[in-house]
Amino acid sequence: MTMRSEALTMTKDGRLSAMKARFFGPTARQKLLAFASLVLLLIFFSFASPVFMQIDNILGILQSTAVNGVLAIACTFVIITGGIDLSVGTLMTFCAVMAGVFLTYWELPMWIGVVAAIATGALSGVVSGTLIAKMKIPPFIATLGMMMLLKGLSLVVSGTRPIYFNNTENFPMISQDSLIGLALPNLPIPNAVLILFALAALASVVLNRTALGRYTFALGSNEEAVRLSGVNVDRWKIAIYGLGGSICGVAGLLIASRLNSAQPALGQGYELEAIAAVVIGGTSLSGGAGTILGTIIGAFIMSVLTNGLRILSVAQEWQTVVTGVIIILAVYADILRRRKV
Amino acid sequence: MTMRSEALTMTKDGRLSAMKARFFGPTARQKLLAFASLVLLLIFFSFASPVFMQIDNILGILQSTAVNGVLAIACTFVIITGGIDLSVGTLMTFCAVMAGVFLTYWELPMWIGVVAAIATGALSGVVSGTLIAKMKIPPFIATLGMMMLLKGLSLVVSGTRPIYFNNTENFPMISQDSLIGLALPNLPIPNAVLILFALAALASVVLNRTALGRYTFALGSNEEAVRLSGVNVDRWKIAIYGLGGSICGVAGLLIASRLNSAQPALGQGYELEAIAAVVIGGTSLSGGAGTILGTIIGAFIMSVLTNGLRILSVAQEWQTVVTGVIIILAVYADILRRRKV
Amino acid sequence: DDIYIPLISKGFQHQFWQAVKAGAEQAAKEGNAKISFEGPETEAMVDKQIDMLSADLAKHPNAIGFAALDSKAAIPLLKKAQAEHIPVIAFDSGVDSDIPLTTCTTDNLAAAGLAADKMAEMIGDAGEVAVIVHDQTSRTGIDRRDGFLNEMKAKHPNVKIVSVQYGAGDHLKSAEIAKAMIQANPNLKGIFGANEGSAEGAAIGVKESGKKLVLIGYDSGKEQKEAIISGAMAGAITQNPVGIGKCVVESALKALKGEKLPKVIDTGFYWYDKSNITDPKVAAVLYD
Amino acid sequence: MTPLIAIRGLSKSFPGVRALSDVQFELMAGEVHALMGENGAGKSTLMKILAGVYSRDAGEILYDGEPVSFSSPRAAQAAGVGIIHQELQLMNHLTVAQNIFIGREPRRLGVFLDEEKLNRQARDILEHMNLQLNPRAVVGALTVAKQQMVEIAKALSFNSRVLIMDEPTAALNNAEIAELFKMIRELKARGVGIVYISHKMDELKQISDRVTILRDGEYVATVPTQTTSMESIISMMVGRTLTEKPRAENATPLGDVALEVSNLNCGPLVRDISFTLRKGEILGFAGLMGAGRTEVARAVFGADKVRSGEIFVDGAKAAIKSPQQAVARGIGYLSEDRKRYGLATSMDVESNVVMSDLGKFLSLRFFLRKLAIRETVTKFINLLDIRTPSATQEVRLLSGGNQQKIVVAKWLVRDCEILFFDEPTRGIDVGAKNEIYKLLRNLADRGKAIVMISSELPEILRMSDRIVVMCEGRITGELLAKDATQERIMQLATQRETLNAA
Ligand SMILES: Nc1ncnc2c1ncn2[C@@H]1O[C@H](COP(=O)(O)OP(=O)(O)OP(=O)(O)O)[C@@H](O)[C@H]1O
Ligand SMILES: Nc1ncnc2c1ncn2[C@@H]1O[C@H](COP(=O)(O)OP(=O)(O)OP(=O)(O)O)[C@@H](O)[C@H]1O
Ligand SMILES: [Mg+2]
Ligand SMILES: [Mg+2]
Repeated sequence: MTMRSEALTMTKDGRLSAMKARFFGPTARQKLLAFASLVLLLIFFSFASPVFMQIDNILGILQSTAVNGVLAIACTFVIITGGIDLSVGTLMTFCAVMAGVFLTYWELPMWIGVVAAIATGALSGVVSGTLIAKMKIPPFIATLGMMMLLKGLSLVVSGTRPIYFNNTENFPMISQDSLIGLALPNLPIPNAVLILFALAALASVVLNRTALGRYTFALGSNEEAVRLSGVNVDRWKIAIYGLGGSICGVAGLLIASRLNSAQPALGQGYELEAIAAVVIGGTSLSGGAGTILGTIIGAFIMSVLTNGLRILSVAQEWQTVVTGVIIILAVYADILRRRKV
Repeated sequence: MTMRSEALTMTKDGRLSAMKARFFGPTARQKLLAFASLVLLLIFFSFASPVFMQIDNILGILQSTAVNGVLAIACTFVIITGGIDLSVGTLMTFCAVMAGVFLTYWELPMWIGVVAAIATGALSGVVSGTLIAKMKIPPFIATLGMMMLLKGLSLVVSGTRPIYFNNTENFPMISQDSLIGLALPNLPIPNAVLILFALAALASVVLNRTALGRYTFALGSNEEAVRLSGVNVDRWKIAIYGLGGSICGVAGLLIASRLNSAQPALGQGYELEAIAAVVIGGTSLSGGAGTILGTIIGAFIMSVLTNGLRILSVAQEWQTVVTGVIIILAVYADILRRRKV
Repeated sequence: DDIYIPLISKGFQHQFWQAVKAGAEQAAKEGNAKISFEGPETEAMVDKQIDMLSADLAKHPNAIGFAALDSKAAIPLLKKAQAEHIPVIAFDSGVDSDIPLTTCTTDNLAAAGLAADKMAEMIGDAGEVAVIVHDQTSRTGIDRRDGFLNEMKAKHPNVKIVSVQYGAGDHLKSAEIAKAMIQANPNLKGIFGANEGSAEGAAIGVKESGKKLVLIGYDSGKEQKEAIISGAMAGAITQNPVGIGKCVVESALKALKGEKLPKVIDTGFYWYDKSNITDPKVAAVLYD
Repeated sequence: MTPLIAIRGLSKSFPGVRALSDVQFELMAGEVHALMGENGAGKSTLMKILAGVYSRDAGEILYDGEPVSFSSPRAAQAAGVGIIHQELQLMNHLTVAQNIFIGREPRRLGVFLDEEKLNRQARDILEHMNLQLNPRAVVGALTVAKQQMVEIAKALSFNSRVLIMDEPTAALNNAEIAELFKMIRELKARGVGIVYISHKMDELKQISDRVTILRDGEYVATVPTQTTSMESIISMMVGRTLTEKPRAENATPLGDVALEVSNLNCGPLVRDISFTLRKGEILGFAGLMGAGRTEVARAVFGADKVRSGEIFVDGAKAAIKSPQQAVARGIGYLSEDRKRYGLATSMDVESNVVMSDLGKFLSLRFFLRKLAIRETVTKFINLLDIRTPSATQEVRLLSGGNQQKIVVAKWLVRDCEILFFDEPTRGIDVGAKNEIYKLLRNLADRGKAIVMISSELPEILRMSDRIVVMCEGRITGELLAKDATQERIMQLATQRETLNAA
């Protein structure tokens, strides 16, 4: 059983990455080296615990990566511009709460809730972007302020209690059911994971093949030069933060669907995890460089690490210590790799 | 009564700021405009609540600024170099825990505990600095990793329980007693506040009148140019992080002395508050510019705001919202001011 | 093979949870079982708790102890446990479902109600009172707050609650909140701190403000015990966390042996003050 | 005929500086109009106002006789006014093609970028300019010279009616300059009006029709180039007559060997480099762009990791692994890219000048001696005639040429025995250039050993006692000053390895 599922996972991973390599732009091959840390972790935990590579646990890891992965994708755009977004966690929550308001309080159809969550995210992103682009407030502070603002608003709007999606029967499906499982009953990969990968592919296309992506890199490289080239820098910046916000809306839907509720107090602290995933994935905090594939790998490094330490029943305080050390080492590995290449 | 204490506070403030203006370097006069936001808040809360300007409450605000103010001073150095330190909060806790280990577990004399806390901070700062300078790990990630590492270590070392300073009778004096109160019984300003101001003055001297300070600015302005000027950039950077760490050690002593215990689970979240204070005070997150006076004002803006909202019994969720908005506005005000000058 | 029972709690850094852990470890030792104990950093992190539950289920444990942050969110995983015939023992607050074989719990609402009665008694059944709670959204926070508030409203109409604020269980924040409350309400007669950090922080705040007022705490802890002995704190409610921990593991072991369990096991709560703190029955449930 | 651009009564002040006052300027279609003036005269500021980067305080700008006021570079560009900035404004992480077409990317289906077409168009432009540049090359990895080419290519690609070139040739060699001039003539023939700013006086006669001269932010005169002598233009610029002295023969005999480099290897551009440098000598390093002169200097200075080779200072073997060690051994290096490697631009003049030798200005090895610093800095401000409102002005607010002088001052303060000057006069006006020449000569006379890297052959010929010529990372020859000619140097500078083998 263990052997079979192990093999299964490996080929899946192999195929996936091959697809991604073709998909995620020309520097992808080089970036695949970022797998090294991930593979090392996987190997270590497989040897350390027979449970780790079992299909159930792998599915658990995949599921637990979804939310952080999506948030990390949102952060990737912003970080490539040389900015930062500390509000992603609480924005996710606020979007979930807004979905709850539309679906549970107002009893509207599910698709409206989905649209509302994403629109809320986009709107909040546009506000952050405007603060940054028009009012010249440093991204760190603008999004820190937004983080607090949204945290408060989530509590206000929800009346400080969770909103349950009892009226919307299909809501949990968004994240928990498995479309793949219908076709391959042995591989009930939850939809959340599909959404993560679909979003990653989409984000990769946007980043590498559209004007928005081009300006994302350009702004991070030299904003003044872009401005002097006659590009409407402010508008693009706002658009990028808006895009990031709408991706947070997707994260909000995923987490709400997974918990079948909007938990208004949740969210703070998630931003650091997302940013860590982005940087572990090789995106530079000083802007101008980064890939979605790297981010996804970074998110997996984080969740594999967390899961593995749990599986080994490492004492929780030591888990924190180890996670801190591994984050540093993973980024260091990435730095060494780039120095060599 | 209200009137009198108000007048009292105002002249005190006036004298203090006059002293500071002379003390804190040539750009100080210009920086005094940063007071604007603070004064506005003070005026608003004085009108909104008769209680706000009472001497007891003012003393309370002063006391409550101490820890965040000291952490913000630590952050100021690092931020001026263009770096960031996310570990200040948990480092403070770890230093407090180490003080507890020396004083309560090993029953050593108080001064050893004080030295131990500050040395612990310096050591941890040196580790962060080394990760950043030698291993080229971005400050955000290096200190995020350290933040987690230290959080875990605090729990490990303390055995996940508070350490009480019962053996060290004079320990609470560090923060709570009032040297000034001995001379002026009407003005029992707690020692914590004295320590804050003394540290601020010292930090200001270091920043403006020493080689370390000069390199702090220079590193933030153009690190490569400094390196090519033949300066040992790595050594200075490590020294700056070390200095920041040792200041966190002071914060650890202040909080431990105030709570008469080292609370190992506390600390996360304090870093964002400290960074917010620094930036509100006009220090640029991109490095190269900043003042200690500004940071202190920033810290007071934060604590006045928190205290005022509590005094008004504003609902907690709205407190969060308002704080977020005010942080953004305060920084915006600073930006406008600088644009005009 | 050893029997393995993971406990997923609501937190791990607070003394309360550490005491639950200690109780569970004690029972596990007696019953020759192995346990692990894990909980998210804050009681808001519902999804992290679900991840923990998921990882623990993957270990194919013999039984599971679970203190749900949000019981509805955990139901899919609990169903999975049921399908795999893993007995689930709920603790602290109940899981809204019939999957758990039993729930080791205290009635937080009633316990906080008792705190309200004591408070009213000590301030002469009239006057202003404030409440410092550790969390605005978690079950324990809500229950303790509402238990206190409802009891006052129902039984002590002359006692006015002037402020309810939240300090995240952080000693420093709670101390600042207490000071601000005292400042804003000069006639304040009492403060209720709804968990260890809130109560101990409040004690510091009260001490610094130099006022004398009735402080009632919740949970136990070295500082709190000393404050009660010294008179700085009038008294406190304690649950029996060690008992809860024991109850979880013992119930799980019983379930594995096929014994039938009652739907709820009340581990009880106690009022303790200067007068009864050394009483062996009370002392047994205190911890630090 | 209405002028394409007419500027009247233009004024502009920055805090503490009156950059322009009542300036006028006129540009006809099909004209190359040179704008001349000393460092800080206000040339760049004037052009930035025209291009919509800064707003003006007073005055008017007529474009085709219509008053205009461009609120942004975008507006100016849309109206057909393009500019090549003095300081490179490129996105280092993007490719050449992406830089050229930033903001105007060809698209498919309205959203997707057409990368093929982008690269094709870029290649066309580069080929038209006769540039050996791969459109897919990442700009950050290019040399300053090539980056400058990218800037030019970008500006040309706009098909502007007015094209402003602010020191476009500062980083180019003669062949490249010739190529650029060819382009300019083509544009001129198409009726484009070109504003040309340069400190290289010889270029004026070659390319410009008229010259407008600014001095200290004020308009001095506009004269036709052909009928005006160079001397009178210079005297209008500096307000006095300059006498350019021919190369002074080295009066003092050369001293001992100060620096010996043997078989130095470091990357592809430093291959088997050996040379000696004597006290009191100015050793010129000549070569084409990309020859590796900068890399040699950086390798000796410890800024890059050396693969192999030895360095002897004063006859003793020196292990130099970092700039710090180099400076400790008395070696200084003035980088060619002042903004990136030379200056902390957000700091004030004072801090920059004492940066490399702060130790000298400390008491108790820790506290700054502010008075001593101020004194020294004031001395150098006067010595080098640095135009700054005060010693505490932020460096980024100074004009390009004055920034360069601050880099020079920084190394003069340190008083190194061996100095590498990498393009020391880039962007410096004629008057100041003379000052720097005098200074270099002075230093040499005082026994300092100097390496001067320069792409301007006249400068090399005028200043050097001995000339080393590099090509593709190797030293291809060494000439004594008396044997050196431009032709001889160019021959060595193009002596490629492949040709050698054949
Ligand atoms: N943004 C600014 N803020 C303050 N002062 C400025 C600013 N830009 C330019 N100046 C000042 O305005 C004056 C004119 O500068 P400008 O750059 O136009 O000179 P320039 O003629 O181009 O000189 P160079 O030949 O050295 O490039 C200088 O004194 C400079 O210090
Ligand atoms: N940062 C860099 N990264 C990669 N390659 C670089 C970098 N800087 C320079 N190069 C390469 O080094 C080569 C030569 O550099 P450089 O032009 O500085 O030499 P040089 O002889 O000093 O020329 P110049 O006359 O321009 O000073 C260029 O071909 C360029 O590709
Ligand atoms: Mg200029
Ligand atoms: Mg060069």
